[in-house]
Amino acid sequence: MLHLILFSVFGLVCVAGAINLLVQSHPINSALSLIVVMGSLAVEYLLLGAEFVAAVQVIVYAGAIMVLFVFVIMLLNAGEEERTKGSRVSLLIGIPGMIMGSVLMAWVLITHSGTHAVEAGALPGAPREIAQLLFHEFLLPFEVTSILVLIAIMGAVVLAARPEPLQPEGKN
Amino acid sequence: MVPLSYYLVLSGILFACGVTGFLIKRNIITIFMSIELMLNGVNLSFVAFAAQWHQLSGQVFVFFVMVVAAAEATVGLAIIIAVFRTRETLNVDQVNLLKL
Amino acid sequence: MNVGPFILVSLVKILLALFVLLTAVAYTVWLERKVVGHIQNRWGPTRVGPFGLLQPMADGVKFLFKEDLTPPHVYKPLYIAAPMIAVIFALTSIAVIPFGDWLDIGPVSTMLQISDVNIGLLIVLGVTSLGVYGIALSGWSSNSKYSLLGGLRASAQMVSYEIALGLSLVGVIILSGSLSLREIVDAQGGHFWGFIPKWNIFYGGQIVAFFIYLMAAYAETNRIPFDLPEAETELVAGYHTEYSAMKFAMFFMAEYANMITVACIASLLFLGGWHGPLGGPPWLQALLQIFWFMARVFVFLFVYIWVRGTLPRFRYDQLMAFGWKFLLPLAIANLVITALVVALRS
Amino acid sequence: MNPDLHLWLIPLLPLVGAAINGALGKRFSRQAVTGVALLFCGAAFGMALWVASQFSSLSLPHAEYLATWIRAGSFQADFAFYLDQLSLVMLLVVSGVGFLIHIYSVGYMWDDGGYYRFFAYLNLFMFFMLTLVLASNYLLMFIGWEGVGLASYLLIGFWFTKDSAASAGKKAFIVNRIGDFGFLIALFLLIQHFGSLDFTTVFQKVLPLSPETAGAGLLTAIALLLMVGACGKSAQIPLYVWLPDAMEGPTPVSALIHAATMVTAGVYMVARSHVIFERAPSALTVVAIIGTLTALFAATIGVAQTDIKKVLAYSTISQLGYMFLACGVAAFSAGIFHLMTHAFFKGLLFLAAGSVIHALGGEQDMRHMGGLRTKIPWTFWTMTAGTFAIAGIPPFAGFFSKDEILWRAYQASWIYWLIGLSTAFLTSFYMFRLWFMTFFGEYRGDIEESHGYESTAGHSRAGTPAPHDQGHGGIHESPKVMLIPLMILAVLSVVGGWVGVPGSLGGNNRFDKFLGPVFHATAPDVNATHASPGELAPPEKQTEGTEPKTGPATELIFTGISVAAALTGLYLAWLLYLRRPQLPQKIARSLNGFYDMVLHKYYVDEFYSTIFVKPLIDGSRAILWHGIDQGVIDATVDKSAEEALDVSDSVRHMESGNVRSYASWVAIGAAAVIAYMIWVASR
Repeated sequence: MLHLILFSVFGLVCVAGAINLLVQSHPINSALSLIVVMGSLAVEYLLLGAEFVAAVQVIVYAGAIMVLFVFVIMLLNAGEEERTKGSRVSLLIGIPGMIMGSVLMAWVLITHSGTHAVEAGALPGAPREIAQLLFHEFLLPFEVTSILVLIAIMGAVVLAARPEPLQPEGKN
Repeated sequence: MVPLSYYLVLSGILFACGVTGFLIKRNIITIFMSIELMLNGVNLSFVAFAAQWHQLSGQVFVFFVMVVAAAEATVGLAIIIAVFRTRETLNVDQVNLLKL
Repeated sequence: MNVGPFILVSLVKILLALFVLLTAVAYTVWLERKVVGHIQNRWGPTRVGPFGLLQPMADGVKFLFKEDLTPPHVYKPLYIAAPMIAVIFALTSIAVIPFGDWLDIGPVSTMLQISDVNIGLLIVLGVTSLGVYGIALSGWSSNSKYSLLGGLRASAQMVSYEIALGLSLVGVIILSGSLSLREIVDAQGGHFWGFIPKWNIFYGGQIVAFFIYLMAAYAETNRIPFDLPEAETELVAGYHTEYSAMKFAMFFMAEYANMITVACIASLLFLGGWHGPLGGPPWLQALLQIFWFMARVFVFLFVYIWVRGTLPRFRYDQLMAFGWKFLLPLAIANLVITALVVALRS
Repeated sequence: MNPDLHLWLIPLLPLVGAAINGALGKRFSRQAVTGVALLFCGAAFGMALWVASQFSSLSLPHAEYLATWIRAGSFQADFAFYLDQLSLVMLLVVSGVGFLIHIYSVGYMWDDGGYYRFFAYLNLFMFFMLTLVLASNYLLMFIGWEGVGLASYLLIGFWFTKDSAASAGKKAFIVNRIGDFGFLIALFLLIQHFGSLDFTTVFQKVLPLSPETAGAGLLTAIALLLMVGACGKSAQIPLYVWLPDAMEGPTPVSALIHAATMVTAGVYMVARSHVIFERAPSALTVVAIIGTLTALFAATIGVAQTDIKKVLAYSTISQLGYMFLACGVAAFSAGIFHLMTHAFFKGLLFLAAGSVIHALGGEQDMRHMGGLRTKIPWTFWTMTAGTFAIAGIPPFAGFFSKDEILWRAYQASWIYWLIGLSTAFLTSFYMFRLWFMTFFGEYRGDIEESHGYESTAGHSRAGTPAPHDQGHGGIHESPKVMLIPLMILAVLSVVGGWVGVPGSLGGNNRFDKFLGPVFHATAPDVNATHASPGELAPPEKQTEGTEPKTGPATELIFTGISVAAALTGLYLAWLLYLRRPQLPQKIARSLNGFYDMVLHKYYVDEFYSTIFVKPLIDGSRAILWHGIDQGVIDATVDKSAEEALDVSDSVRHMESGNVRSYASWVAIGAAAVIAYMIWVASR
């Protein structure tokens, strides 16, 4: 019961944040609402017992990635987004496609995932077990992703490094 | 006791919101956030399934998703900065050329 | 233990901890002014009460009754939200910090900790990492170049040093094999060869990790020598330039609360938590534990202030270079070595 | 069981040399290049000698397995090497003569710009040739076969800036392709019918078969096809045309590849597969006929040539004809014997000719030579030895081998013998003609014009100084490094034949005995071989030196006749080109039609170009190029390209460059995929 209540409360927070992300016109508000989404997702993870995932969700997503976003927004001083009608396609095809896809998915999930219920803390993802898994069975993917991150760092440095000479107007 | 489908539906909603954001937002940064939103939705479904099948590997996978998301955000934001330097706009509708 | 008393006890503990923390914050400010004053061969606050002991109260009152003006052209919602975010996250992390072992009062036996989460350390890290938003948003929302620069500096600095901070803690985690602060402290009980206390700092080269943590912590809390976000000489007052009255006070509180949190973590992880020499009856034991713990935190805070009184400020590029090119590699090396030591010992 | 001889090292060493020189030679000094080339080639030669020293203690044939190369079903081809008397002889000849010519080339090519390139190619050739010789199955042999073709192509076209050289290289390559085609088909037949290409296996399966006396069968077909390949490689009618042009290459190359070793590969191959040939009498007859015809034909052409190298080239062809004649009459050992001696004296002749050209600063036309006897004595004496050897004057090497062949030919059929004899006469005639024109009489050339003639030697390549620019100081003897190989080869071409003194001359044909186990052991049994020429050389009789129809006396008579023919040639040459130099012109005028024909090599090249080349080119241009290529292929390609253009022109609006529209396409696509998956699942 408590589980259901908590789930629905934070689920609603989640959805609210997600929708707020869409309706807000200022990127910083979107960012903050996304942070809210992530925080409440962390709680959902806790409800599912994945405490370590929850912690990492907060530290990595909310604490690092989103900080990066906010930082960039501040750096570029991004303002209100102007309402240009760039692509009709996205409205004529994308939205229906998205709706159709999500409806189908929902239908499948609801019909095929059964009424199987998960109780609170169903699977305690204690750091120790996670580590066991991560460093034994998933060692290779782990190393590969570490290399990926390394490359990403270098790529970011290369991309963000100010090109010399600095071109005054990109429009030419 | 919450049915698994609830979690799945929640993750589906988040994912759909992400897609919609990608489709309707003009600001590159916001679009990026929508991508993160989709990833989060997927993560939730992973964890939920892990809880259902008692398979920790589902949770482990979430870490990989997070790492990839982090890398993607790093590079993506760097690209955004580069784009902003040359285009001086963050509006994707005005950024429709690979080369100026 | 059924729910009713549990909630009751928890509430009591929360209120107590909050009270203690806030007073501690207030008196850390006082302490700082005093100590820095003496370092600079002044008296510091002396007028309000004996040794200016009531100075914090006076300050609080002043902050409360001062006019709370918001400058024009600020982005209002965030301008208001920012200080709250800062202080909330600063105060939250106390929730998982244990002050001592179990305490038995009549029927109820409770642990001296608001809640023992077995990923407590991660929670602390996460919450402190969220603390960045307060500063960043305040800097951005107050729509002033000094604030913006301060906010940018702060967020960049905190994100960078968070890495070194986290890595320096991993060594300890490896040694004690747990993320629960309580277990980490328990692992530090006892002595080497009878007389050296079994603190992590004396253990497998963790002294290096300790110093890494020290410096990273200073940077995390924007303290001298890393206080560039609020460098008076360059940025007036950095991110809280445009703030006044209670909002300013919130930032102030947030900063000192963060300092205390960091000090707690340091003493829990490196300095053996509440373990101390003296023995006695259980109730005395519990109090002694709190005492030892407080003592450590106090020493740490004193060092904080001492450093502030002595060291000059870094230049920003030096700060970044120090964080990325020195602390981070050092932390990684320490991590590797610790892992090797543990692996070899087992 | 035999000790492991590491035969694989022998071919590999030159390859290493080639690799080093080819890759790094550009940076090396000439000394370094020389060092590398000689070291590795010499090492191979030394190894060969060592193998020869071990040889007596081996149980033959000695096969060494290195690695599996191809395994497809039951068929298997290995990197394996095969050593028996035959391959030992070839091995020694190839590596020895090759090594000598390497040394010679150091002097000859010293001033050439492509010095390192030359030696890289030369070493490469050695590698392939040794592979060919040592191969233990037809496939590996074929690798060597093709490889030497490649090396010869590279070396003929060595001065590729000169058009004639380049085209000569191409010609050699293409003509060889025709031969290789036959060879390949033969290999396919072998695989199809014997399921293997391994010598031992194939021969084991062939041995029990009785000769196809009545009509032609599988073996005949295989043998003929093999012969086609041999014709290509060894320049026999009708595929000999490439060899004369191959003289465009540097003289050492002509000596090594187009006289001593490569062109004899065909003979070796025929001899190697003698088991098959012996059981295909009709094929043997064909071989013999081709051999004789080629011998005579080339000799007649050689008479009229004035380019010293061309003369030698044609003489090479005719000598090869001799070898095939020998093989054709199943006297394989005699063929190999002649192969060996020929390697000695023809290599010598070419090198000496090179020395002459060198001395004259690039002059190749004999009409501008003469009286060089005193000016370049060493060259003269060595050349003399070579000339006498090839002319078949006893006791020089050529005499024994040639005599052996003639004698055996006579036993097969007197026609072979007659033609062979006349060929011998012609041979000695044109060789002595060359000899007299070059070294006797008074000097007709003018060394100061030598620059003008360099072009004829093909040494006026861009920038690279010609070796004979030393010749500016007037006619001069070649350096030691060129003379020493000459001397060694001279000695060899004097004594080389003594290993095979026939019984009639008091010797007992040791060479034949040595090769005995290879050839006679496998000859088909007597009762099954009536019409087969093979029966005329049953081993036991052979070794006694006694013959069925005839005794030593008759053999002696024939020997005398052939010697007489040789001497006649000598006399005639002396008469025409030393005593009365004006006579030749008269004779030429008196039968000018024939003379012109001979002079123009019977117009064979022209004939080929009209019959094969031109139609081929026209057909290709008209049908293949304009018709098929442009009409069909290009048309389809262009049309499809245009179609693609139209389609994409209509579709390209999808690629608006707007990220969000892309995203929407992705979304709809994802929806479609999900729908499909659901449909599949719910089916």
